[in-house]
Amino acid sequence: MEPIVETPAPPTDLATALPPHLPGHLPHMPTIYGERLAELPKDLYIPPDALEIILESFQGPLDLLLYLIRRANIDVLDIPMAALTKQYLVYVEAMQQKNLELAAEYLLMAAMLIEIKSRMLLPRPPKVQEGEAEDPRAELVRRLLEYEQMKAAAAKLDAMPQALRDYEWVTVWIADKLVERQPEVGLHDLQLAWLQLMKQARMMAHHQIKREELSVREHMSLILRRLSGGTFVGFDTLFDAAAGVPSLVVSFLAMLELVRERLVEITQSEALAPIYVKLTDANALHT
Amino acid sequence: MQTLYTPDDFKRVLETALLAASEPLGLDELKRLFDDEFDEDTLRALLADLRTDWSGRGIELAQLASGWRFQTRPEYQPYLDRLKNERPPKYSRAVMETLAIIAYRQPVTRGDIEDIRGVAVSANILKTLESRGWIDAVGHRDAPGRPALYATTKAFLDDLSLRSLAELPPLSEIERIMETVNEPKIQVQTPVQVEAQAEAPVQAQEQSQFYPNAFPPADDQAQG
Amino acid sequence: MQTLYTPDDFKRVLETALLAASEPLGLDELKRLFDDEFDEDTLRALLADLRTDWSGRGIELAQLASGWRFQTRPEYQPYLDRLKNERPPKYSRAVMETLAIIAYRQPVTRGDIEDIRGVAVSANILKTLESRGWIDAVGHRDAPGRPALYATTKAFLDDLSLRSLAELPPLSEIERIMETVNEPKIQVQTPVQVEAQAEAPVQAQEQSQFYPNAFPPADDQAQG
Repeated sequence: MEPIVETPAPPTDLATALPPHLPGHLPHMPTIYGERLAELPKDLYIPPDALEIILESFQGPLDLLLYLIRRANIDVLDIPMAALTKQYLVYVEAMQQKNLELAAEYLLMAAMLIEIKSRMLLPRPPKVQEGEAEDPRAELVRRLLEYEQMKAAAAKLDAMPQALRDYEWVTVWIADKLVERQPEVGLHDLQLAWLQLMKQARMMAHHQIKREELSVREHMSLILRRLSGGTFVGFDTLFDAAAGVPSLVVSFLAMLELVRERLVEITQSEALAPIYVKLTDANALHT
Repeated sequence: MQTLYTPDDFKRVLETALLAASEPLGLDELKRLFDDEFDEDTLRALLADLRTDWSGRGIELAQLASGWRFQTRPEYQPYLDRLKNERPPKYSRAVMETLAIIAYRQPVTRGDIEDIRGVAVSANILKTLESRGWIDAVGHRDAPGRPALYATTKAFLDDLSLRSLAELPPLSEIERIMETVNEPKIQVQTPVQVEAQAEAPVQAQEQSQFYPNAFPPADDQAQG
Repeated sequence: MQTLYTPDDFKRVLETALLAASEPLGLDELKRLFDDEFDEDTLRALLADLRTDWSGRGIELAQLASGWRFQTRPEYQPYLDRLKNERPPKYSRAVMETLAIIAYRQPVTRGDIEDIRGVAVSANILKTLESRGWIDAVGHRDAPGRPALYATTKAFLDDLSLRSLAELPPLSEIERIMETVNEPKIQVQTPVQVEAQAEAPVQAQEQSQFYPNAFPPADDQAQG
């Protein structure tokens, strides 16, 4: 068992050392076998107001133990169980005396510490497989180290820039969210639509239509548009000589087609007089 | 904390605050940004300067009734639309087939379209295409009921980046595609009437009465 | 619609979309912005270029777990805070420790967290982290009661400006401490995730000043 040297600390020392976020420097610590050891005085002076704050700042028994260990600068891998247990119980008793709501975990830990301490007093039974004694403190140390690791990780996470706390997202107003989106149609879509029609109609397929004919029909639409006023339009004004001969021919074919489909009528008062074109009466009435 | 010395530094803070804000920021708030070190005139000058800095970008600094805010320029909306998760709207098959028929066979009446499609064409379909500005009535056929003749418009050509209808894919090419697509190869009969239909739409109106069930009418409901 | 010719034009569209986006944009979405005209390398080059353009401003282009996003630089936060009426959430140590355990040991059950912390974990702690969108239940352990297994989300990485869990600050190395001591030999389990952290950058030096309530920096003492 480790030798324990009890050093009464001045009452003020505890008060200053208690805030858990301060590194635990205890002055006048004796050094035993090259290691500094420390223990709290038995007659603890705990400022009544401070206690609650201090105890509440511990996240649990592991946190309290770590604080005691680090504060006394004890090697966590070689914990003097008697001293630690004593100090721990002082805190727990203080909590109970102050009628603080003590989490069950604190009492469970107290029992565990006492149990380890008593096992330390017994000769260690050799382990069968390894032939090496198992330290009764092993599990406690593992838990302390793992918790300490996670505590440090939590501090590191908290130190990282965090959205909304340390920086903000940029989301610029989109000016016209309300514009209705129109379907996009490409040539391919038209082709596809026609393909569908053809598939449907394959029993009567073969809509072989020449490219020229399409132009003829386009010109039919153009001429109808020009005549949409309902009045007579000069025949020659419907042809654009500058467009070239092929265009003229197509326009002429379109005109013939319109006449054939009785969409327009062509009039000439006498031979060699100007030729006029207008929509057929029925047509014009409704445009 | 960034320390501020020059007017550029102040503009930087203004810019950052305005870009991060979710609401327009009024002059009072902008003043608070600098612990009320500046008067409104100075702030206005900085804001005007900032607005100039952003000219020619996809975002502009706009002054609204409730304050200043950055907002996207409408010219960039089409790009932003591409990011929207919702699937782009699509015209139903009925609309597309009607459009194809009008494009290739114009000028055509509703009856012509119905003949080719084999099903009734609802007024909605034509209205959809008319309100898009892609088709309009260019006249009326001298036939019973004087049906309107539909043709495609210049806007249609523009929206499809065509200079003229002649640039539409030739139907022969489409047929070739169909032949390669259809496997096994389908023997296609060539009824004489069809040619007549293409050439003489007037007669086609009666034609449909002869084979009203020639086309599966289910398509419209299924796709529309 | 703005027509695009030069790389600057493309950058302008990228910038506009990224500034207006309410979520980080992934490469797939950015590709869609240009109708998939660009491959990922081209986009990455444009993004890197854009990031350089914004260096020295109050806003930076950050690459996060779920994509790219503009965010304000922390140096400017004190100014932005002046506009805020309420303080941003500050999480308690209990919440941060729970988060750390989930982040580094995921997937874990509430029982696992309680084992490590040595105290009961209140439902509120998990609810706080869930409602922030930082953790969620990814499954259930095949054990009595089928407890939920918690893991961190992409939003957690995004909110901490991380691209992946491998970028989390490395854990203090407890196994190194173990090696220095021969007696007594203590078996400490080394979690699998620790391997990933070896590559991650070390950036925890200023830790103590950001975390005033931290206990004495235990790592230093333990190793020094």
